[in-house]
Order: sequence, then C-alpha cells, then structure tokens
Amino acid sequence: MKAALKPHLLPFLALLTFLALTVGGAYLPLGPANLFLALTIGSSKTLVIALFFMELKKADTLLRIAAFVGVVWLMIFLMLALTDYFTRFPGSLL
Amino acid sequence: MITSAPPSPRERLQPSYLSDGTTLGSWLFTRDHKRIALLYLFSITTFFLVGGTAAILMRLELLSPTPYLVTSETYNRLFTLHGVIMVWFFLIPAIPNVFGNFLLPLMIGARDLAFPRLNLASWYIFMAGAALVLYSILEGGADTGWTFYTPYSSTYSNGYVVAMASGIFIAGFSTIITGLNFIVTIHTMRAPGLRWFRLPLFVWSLYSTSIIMVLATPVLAITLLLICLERLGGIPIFNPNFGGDPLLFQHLFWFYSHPAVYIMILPGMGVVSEIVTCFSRRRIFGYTFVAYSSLAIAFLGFLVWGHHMFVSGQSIYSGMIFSLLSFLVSIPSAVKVFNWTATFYQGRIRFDTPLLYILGFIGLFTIGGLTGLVLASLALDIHLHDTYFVIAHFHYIMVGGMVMAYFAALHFWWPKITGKIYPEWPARIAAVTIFIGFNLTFFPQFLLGYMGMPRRYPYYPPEFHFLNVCSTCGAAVLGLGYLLPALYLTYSLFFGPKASDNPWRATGLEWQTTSPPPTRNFLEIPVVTREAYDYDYIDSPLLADKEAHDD
Amino acid sequence: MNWLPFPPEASSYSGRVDTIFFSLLALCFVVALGVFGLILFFCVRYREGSSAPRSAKRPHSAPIEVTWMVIPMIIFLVVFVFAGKEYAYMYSPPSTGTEIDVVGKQWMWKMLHADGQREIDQLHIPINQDIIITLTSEDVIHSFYIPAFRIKHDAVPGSYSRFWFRAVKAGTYHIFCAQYCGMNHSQMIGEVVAMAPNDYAKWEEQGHPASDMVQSGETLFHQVGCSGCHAPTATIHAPLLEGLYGKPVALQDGTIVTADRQYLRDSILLPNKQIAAGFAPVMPTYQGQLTEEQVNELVAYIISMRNAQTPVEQRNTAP
Amino acid sequence: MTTEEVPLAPPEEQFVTAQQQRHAATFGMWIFLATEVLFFGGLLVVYSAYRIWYPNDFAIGSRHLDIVLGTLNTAILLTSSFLMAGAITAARLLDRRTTCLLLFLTAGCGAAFLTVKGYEWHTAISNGFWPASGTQPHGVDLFYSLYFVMTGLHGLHLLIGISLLVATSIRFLRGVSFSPNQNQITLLGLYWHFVDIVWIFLFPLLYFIGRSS
Repeated sequence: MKAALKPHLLPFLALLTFLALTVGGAYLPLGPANLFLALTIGSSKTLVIALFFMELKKADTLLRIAAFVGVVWLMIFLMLALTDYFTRFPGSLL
Repeated sequence: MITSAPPSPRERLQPSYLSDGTTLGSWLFTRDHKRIALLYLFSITTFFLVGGTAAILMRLELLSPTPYLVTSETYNRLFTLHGVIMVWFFLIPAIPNVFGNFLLPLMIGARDLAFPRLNLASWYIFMAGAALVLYSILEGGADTGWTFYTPYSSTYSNGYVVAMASGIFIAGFSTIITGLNFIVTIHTMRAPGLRWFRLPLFVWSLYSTSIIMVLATPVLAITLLLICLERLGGIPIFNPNFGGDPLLFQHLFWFYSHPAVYIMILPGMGVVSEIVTCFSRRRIFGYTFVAYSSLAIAFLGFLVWGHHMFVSGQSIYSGMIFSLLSFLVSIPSAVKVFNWTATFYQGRIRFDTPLLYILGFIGLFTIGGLTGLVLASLALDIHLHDTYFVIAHFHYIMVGGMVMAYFAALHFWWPKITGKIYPEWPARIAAVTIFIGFNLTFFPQFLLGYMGMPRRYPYYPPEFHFLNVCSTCGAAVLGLGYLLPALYLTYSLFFGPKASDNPWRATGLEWQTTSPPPTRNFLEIPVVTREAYDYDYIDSPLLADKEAHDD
Repeated sequence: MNWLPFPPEASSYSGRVDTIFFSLLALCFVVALGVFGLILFFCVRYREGSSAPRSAKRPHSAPIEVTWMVIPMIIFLVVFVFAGKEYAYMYSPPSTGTEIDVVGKQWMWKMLHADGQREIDQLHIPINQDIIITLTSEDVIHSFYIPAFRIKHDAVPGSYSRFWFRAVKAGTYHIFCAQYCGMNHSQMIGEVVAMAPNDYAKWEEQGHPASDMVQSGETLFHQVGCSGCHAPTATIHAPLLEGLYGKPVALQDGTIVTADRQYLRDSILLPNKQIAAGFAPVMPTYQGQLTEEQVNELVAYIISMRNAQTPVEQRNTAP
Repeated sequence: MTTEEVPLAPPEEQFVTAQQQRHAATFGMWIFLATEVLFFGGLLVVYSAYRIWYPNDFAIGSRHLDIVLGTLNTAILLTSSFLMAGAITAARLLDRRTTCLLLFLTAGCGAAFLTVKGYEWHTAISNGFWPASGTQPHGVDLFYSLYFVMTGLHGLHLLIGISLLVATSIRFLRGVSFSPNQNQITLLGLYWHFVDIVWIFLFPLLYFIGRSS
C-alpha cells in the first residue's frame, strides 16, 4: 500500500496547500482580481494533477497537445462570445 | 474508358470482404470497417430520400403564393424535417462515415481503424438517434426549424422538440466517435514510409474534419441538453421572462453549427483533390498549401459563428470582429479552388463521370463561396439575412458542392467497393441532368433573396410567384437526376463487368489491393516509397512493361 | 438600378447598400469568370490525346500561392471597411427624430407613434424625416424587415433594439417578419406607407390619435402605484424621477450607468438588476402586470420629465 | 523503484505492436477528455455571460452557498485523485489486493462527495433557492439554475466514474489477469482525474463570487 501511494504524496500535499490558498484568497478584498487569483490557483492545481497524476510529464508531445487543445478551443469560444456580452449594453464593462 | 481485366492471380487466394460471411449477423455485428461503411451507405441513402421527399413537397407547396397542398403548420414541420434529416443524417455522415470508414485504413495501409468495436457502436448510436428523430416525426414532428431558436423552441412550440433534440444529441456522439477513431488511426497506424506529406489529400481533409467533429459536437450536445432541461424541467437558462438571453442560445448553437458546415464540405474537398489529380494524370499543384488549407479551414471555422447573428441584436463591435474573421475563413477555400484549377494545367484530362461531377463541384462551390462573401459583408447581411439569398448560398455549397463530391466519390470508388464497373454513358447523362436541374432550382433563389423574400414562408406576396415556379421546375429535374444513379448503379451490381485492381490507374494504396479488397485489406502491409499523386511514375513506359512482366 | 426585379431604393442608405452589393457582385463575377475560363481553357487544351506541349512540370510555386492569398485578403479588407461603416451607420440612430415603438407579437406588428397613435401591421411615416424605431417583442424572436429600405433587425423579447431609416420615396412597401416565429410566421406581413409631408399631416388629424402617450403614461403612473413612492410628496425614500432621464446614476456596487430607456425599462420590470446607491431594494417587480405598451408609456412619461427642475432635485443626491 | 513494463498481451490484429495499441488507447482517451472540456465549456460560457449581466445577483446567490462544505468536497475529491494515482501504480506493481482496495477507497470518496453535495442541494432548495423560484430576483434564479445544472452534470459524471471504479475493482478481485488490462485502469484514472479537475474549476466559480466584499 505504502509503495503505491508514496510517489504521489508530494503532488497531493501541493494540491492541499493550493486548496487552502484559494479558499483563503477568496476572502481578500481584491475586487475583480479575486476571480483572476481563483482561476490561476485552479489552473495550477489542474497542472499538478495533469503532470503528475495523469502522467503528462512522461507523455510525448502528441498527448500533451491533445490534453491542452480542448482548453485552447474553450478560450477561443469564451473570448469571442464575451466580446458580445462586454459591448452589447454600454454599462456592462466589467 | 476504364479497363476491366480478368481477375488477378491473387484474387483467388483471398475471399473479398463481401463474400466473407453472408449471414445477417455477419453484417450487423461486423467489425470490418468496410462493412460498417456499407451499413452507413444504406442508412444515409434512405435518409437522403426522406429529406429529399420533404424538399420536393416544400417546392410543390411553393408553386402558389397561398398554401394549397399543405397548411402552414405542416409546412413548418416539413422544413424542420428537411433541415434536421439532411444536416445530421445525410450531410455530416455522408463522406466521412461512408468513404472515410471504407478508404481511410486502405489509404494509409492499415488493416482496420484503431477501434473497430467503437466504429460499429457509432453506427448503432447513429441509428438510435435516427430512430428517436423518426419517432418525433411520426408523432407530429417539431416545428422549430433545424436551428431550434429559443424562446420559440423552449416555451412556445408545441411540437415534439425534446424527442427531436435528444435524437440529434445521441447522433452527435456517433460523430464524436467517428472523429476520435479517425484521428487516432491517422496518427498511429500509417504504413511504413507513409510520412504526413505523402498522405493522400483525402486523408488530410478527413483529419481536419475529425478535429472539427471532436471539438464542435460537444457544444451541440450541451446546447440541446439545455433546451431539453428548459422545456421539460422549466430550468430557465435562455428564458427572457427570467432575465435570460435568447442570443446566448444562438451563440452556443452557432459555435457548433458553423464548424458543422465545414464538417460537411471539407471531406468533399478531399474527394475533389483525389479526382482532379487522377483525371488530369498530374501531381496536385501546391500539395502543402492544399493540405494546410484543410487545417486552416478547421481552425478558422471556429472563429466566425457570429456572422449568423449580425441582425439579431448582437453588439456592433462583435459584429465587426466576426465579419472580418468571416472574410479570412474564405481564403483557404479560395486557395483550394485556385490550386485545383492550376492542377488542370499541362495535364492529360479524361472526362469520365467522376470528373464531370467534380467540374460541377468547382463551378457551384465557387459561386457558393463568393455569395458567402456577400453575406459576410455587414451592410448587405442586414438586407439579405434570413432571405432566400441565404438559402441559395448554402444550397450552392451543400448540394452543389458536397452532394456533387459525394456522387463523384460514389462513382470513383464504386469499382473498389463493389468490384463492378458502372455503365459510363448513363452516368454522364445523370451528372449533366443534376447540374442543370440544380442551377434551375437554386439560381432563381438568389434573385428572390435580393427581392426580399424571407425564408420559411409558405405564403408569399405575388411578385415572387414566377421565380418560385422556375425553382420548382428545377427541383423536379434535380429530383429526377438524383434517381438515375440509383438505377444504373444497382444495374451494375448484377450485370456490370468485373473491375480490375486499379481501373482508373490511380495512385493511392487503396488501388494496390484487389477490388473488392479482402477483409484484412492487404496480404502484407505495403511500404510507401513514392510521393503522393506520382502519376508520372504510373504513366511512365518502364512501369507498363514491369506490370506486363508481373502478370 | 430598377430594371432588375429588385425592391425600389426607398430609403436614404438603400442606394449605398445597392452599390456595395453590385460592386461586390461585379468583383465576384470577375473572379468566377477567371476560374471557369481557365478551367475551360485547360480542359480543352490539355485534354487527353491533344498535342499540347506538356514539358514543364512545376507542381509547386510558392510565390503564386502567396499572391492569390494576399490579393483576396486586401480586397476583402476594403469591402469589410465599406460594409462595416454602413452597418454602424444603420444601427446607430441619430439623437433626434420621429420616435416610433414597434412591438412584435405572435403574428402581428404593433406600432406606437410618439403622439399615442396606435397601428397594427400598418406604419404611416412622412418621407425625408429620420424615423427612429425602438423594437421589442412580447413572446418569441421576430425580425422587423423592410426590403425597400434594406433594413432588418430582430425583435428580441426582453430587450430594446434601436435603429433608424429615412424614407426618400413615397409609396407603400412590405414589412416582413424574417425570423421564424411559429405557425403564421409567413402571415406576419405589414405595410409601410411613406407619404409626402402634407398627406402625412392630413392622415395625422383624421387619424384622431388616442390620448397622448405621455398623458396615458401619467395616468398609469398614478394608477399602478408608482406615485406612492416616486412622487415628490411621497414619504417613502425612493429615487425621484424628475430630471432623471439621460443623467448618470450611481449604483450600489459603485458603478455609474446612464439612465437610458433600457435602464428605465429594467428598473420597472427587473428592479433588483441595478439598484440606485443609497436606496433599499424594496421596489416590487411589475413583470407580467404591465404590457409592453404600458411600460413604453411609463418610460415616455418619465422621459417627458427629464428637464422638470423641481426643488426636490437635491433630495435625489441624499447620501 | 522504477515500475518496469510488464510483458503485454499480443495486440489486436489491426495493430502491429502492443505498445502501439496502448498508445492509441491513451491518445483516444485524451481526445475524449478534450470533448468533455468543451461539453462543460458550453456551461462556462453561459455562466460568464450571465455573471457579466448580473454581478450583484450572482454574489447574493453565491453567498447563500456553504463554503465550508464546498472546501470539504474539494478536499475529498483531491484525496480521491491521490488514491486513484496510487491504484494505477499498484496495478503496475501487480499488487492485486492494494489495487482493489485503492479503487474501492476512490469510489468511496466519490460517494462521500455526492452525499455532501446532496445535502447542499437539500439545504438550497429548502431555503427557497431553486431554478425557477420566481421569488428571487432574476440573477439569483439564473445563478441557481446554473448551479443545479453544473453540479448535476458533474455529479452524473461522478456517478459514472464510481460505477466504473467498483466494476473494475470487482473484476480484479475475481482474479482477472493484469497484463492486458493494465491499460484500462490508466484510462479510468485519466477519466477520474478529469472529473476532479472539473470540480476544481466549478468550486471557485460557484462559491467565491463576492465573498470578499
């Protein structure tokens, strides 16, 4: 049991600290930067899981591209769709 | 004329995939990509006929300004049925699932796709989705149009929207699985020596189409799921009475649907590249540019969906952004058309049926593409949006382009699929009839569009009457044209002469195995040493005597 | 350009839209001619068995490829700029003009003139005057389309869309519903009657306009209880509406918005969407109790008070 | 201690080497995960559009969610990912007992997450926050429509994951041979980690709006 879990302990602890960070960070009065902070911590947690638990670190570039292509397309969709929502009514700029 | 040769010695060793098991079970539980391709061929042909009858009924209805054949209620259900069946059950699966399934392993020198069981599952999922859509049609059908715009589809329509939407939701998974299967196969199972830039351009177009299939269809799934939740569970996602935004539905829907129209046309472009090179006996002009233009279409196709919403109340600035991007997405298509034209230069052109269809494709697709530019310019789209100009534009690309390419592929690979040769002259007559019927049907609709006739109108003011009558006459000729291939192709199944391994003397690994090919495709996996479309080598005298020496 | 069966150029910018269309069409014709001509020429010259020279087999030439990518891009940019400018011009109405409210309802168009005149599926307008349309819908998405004026805009339920046109040719033209909206979508056809100014004036009198929109707005203001809180004499601490229209309003979350029609409409139907600073969110929503016309009348009444300088002005700015 | 590759079973007939088959399967799984990213992505676009339109109402809705339970749920899912990674390593070491145990524990964490989430749903509904309540302002109604749809969809994916985990661990308890199926556990692990990543993004987006002001 220990042999199986030992290699993954370090990433797991990193994840827990990130969790504590993000919950703590939620209460800091940063205004819009709050969302940015939450998303960066979220993506760093995702990176830890992807690289260590999902073994992207050892994977070849093909798997890495397949891993990130979905996120890239989502960014395209979000950015272009939100150009409409940011500019449709004059007062709605974040 | 294509050559019909006596069966080559290797033929007797390996039974063809058609004669390898004749029980129903051997067809319904097959894992052979070629048999699954034929299963898809039968399914989409029936759906093409169903969608076609709906189209003919609509055209008959439009013969007179006031409805005389069907009430406007039935007309609304007819155009919804025509849209849904044609888009999701004919255009999207036609070339990828039939010719992609059949030819991809053959073209890259593999014995089958990466996941054969998943491939069969995709056909069953496709038929399950089709069953749900047919159930919805038989119960009365949805009357929302294939676009399902809210709030009409979610609150006001009384048709069977949830049954139709879940049918398409399920059929969407069949597209995702096909795309996933193709991407993995192309990446991991190419024959030795078959580098990316030696791949036939049909494989490049299938690769780009699979990228769109995999990345766009999930958004359709979530959109249809949200409509069903809103309609059944009353969860107000797009409902304006709860502060929701109907335009948000349009953003989600068109983020899928515009890449979906590239899923429909890209494989057709791959077929054109194959046939243009084979019948002008010449290497394609600018191979890398044509290959990369497929990828460029796949990527840029995701950036332009807002041009469907110029008049919908979307902000002016995002309208500008989408209009600019829509102009950019036409560049790769233009590159393809120019390269095909340049490929005819200094070729030895033979006007067999596949090339007739492809000449029709290039002509009609160019007109369709150019009118797309007209619709992408903002000021003109204000006038032309939701009119018959748009109907003519996308039919020029879908029917004039994609269906012509589908028929060209059907005739070009018919000897390889069935081992029989179709009669040449009836095929040429059919091709010309389809071309004439098509233009008579859809060119008047451009004029109707600029005159301001809106789409989805069973009633219309009398000044549009004459052009609608012309369009209906054209539809009759077009309908007849589509029936002709069914006749002489079935005739060729029983009475057609036996086809040799390579009747067109074309390049490509699929022509180096017997036709119809054995179940495991190749006796031994071929090693590729030559560049793609090396027709100089095939036509060179030294190959002719080497082959004579072989037999 | 009227020898073609195309609709007449009856609005100020329809001429410009036609010129863009026909110049782009000519451009496309040239390109199509080039491609088809070349293919035809090659097919005849290089058909099988012809004796044409076939020596130079240069299957690839990057410069040609780049040129037929760059040239179309430049042409497209030029067309984009012209069409984009026109688009912005058509969809941003001038500040002053004859205001008309159009409400799309399942299978009819309801027009509401500024002076309270109501019309169904008919729109009488004077020519050579800027007409500003405020468009909304009561149920599903419709699309207000006048081919003769080359103008179209979707009527989206839940929000106002504003655009404008100026008729330059008298006559009767179709109004179509271009966005599919249900069973009688194809019968949702109306008529625009563009009239010379004196005919329009004659029509206006005998048209005996019902009570003025602002007056009916005022009666409604008291009828449905707005005056209970918003009248200057009211005891309840609610934002004063005199002089509100067009002025900036500070919201509770610190942002500043201008009190335009959308803000007024949202405050009536969705009061908690944007709460004014310093006021409790106690206002009840009128969603479902008022029809679109009544909301329009209330908004018109509030707009009519925009320059009413009452002593209570400073009360608005209470902390 | 490197986990050396256990000799693989002969590949299916359309593949040339077993290594090629494993690589194809893993690549296929990653592509499937890309489709899932876009499936949840559609919901993220709806969320962002309405968050721009109704910043205050989303803050009100978010404050009514219990952040302690949310943090607990995230911790549970992170541990389940940790256990899942352990199960994959145990499978590579051919340690049958540990693999089954870790698979069961991961499924247990998933079940714990669902119970906590069920409790949160119950409290939200009893407080009068459900999709079309009509009593709340529009933005709050939309927030809770999104909350229920997003967590419901995520819960459904969790349910599928749990049933696969239980089924796989039972098959291994019954002594199914390891070598050909080693790949299946890795694929299941990829799916499970993905479902955890979805929650990692859902948690701050749903629970943290307007906490600081």
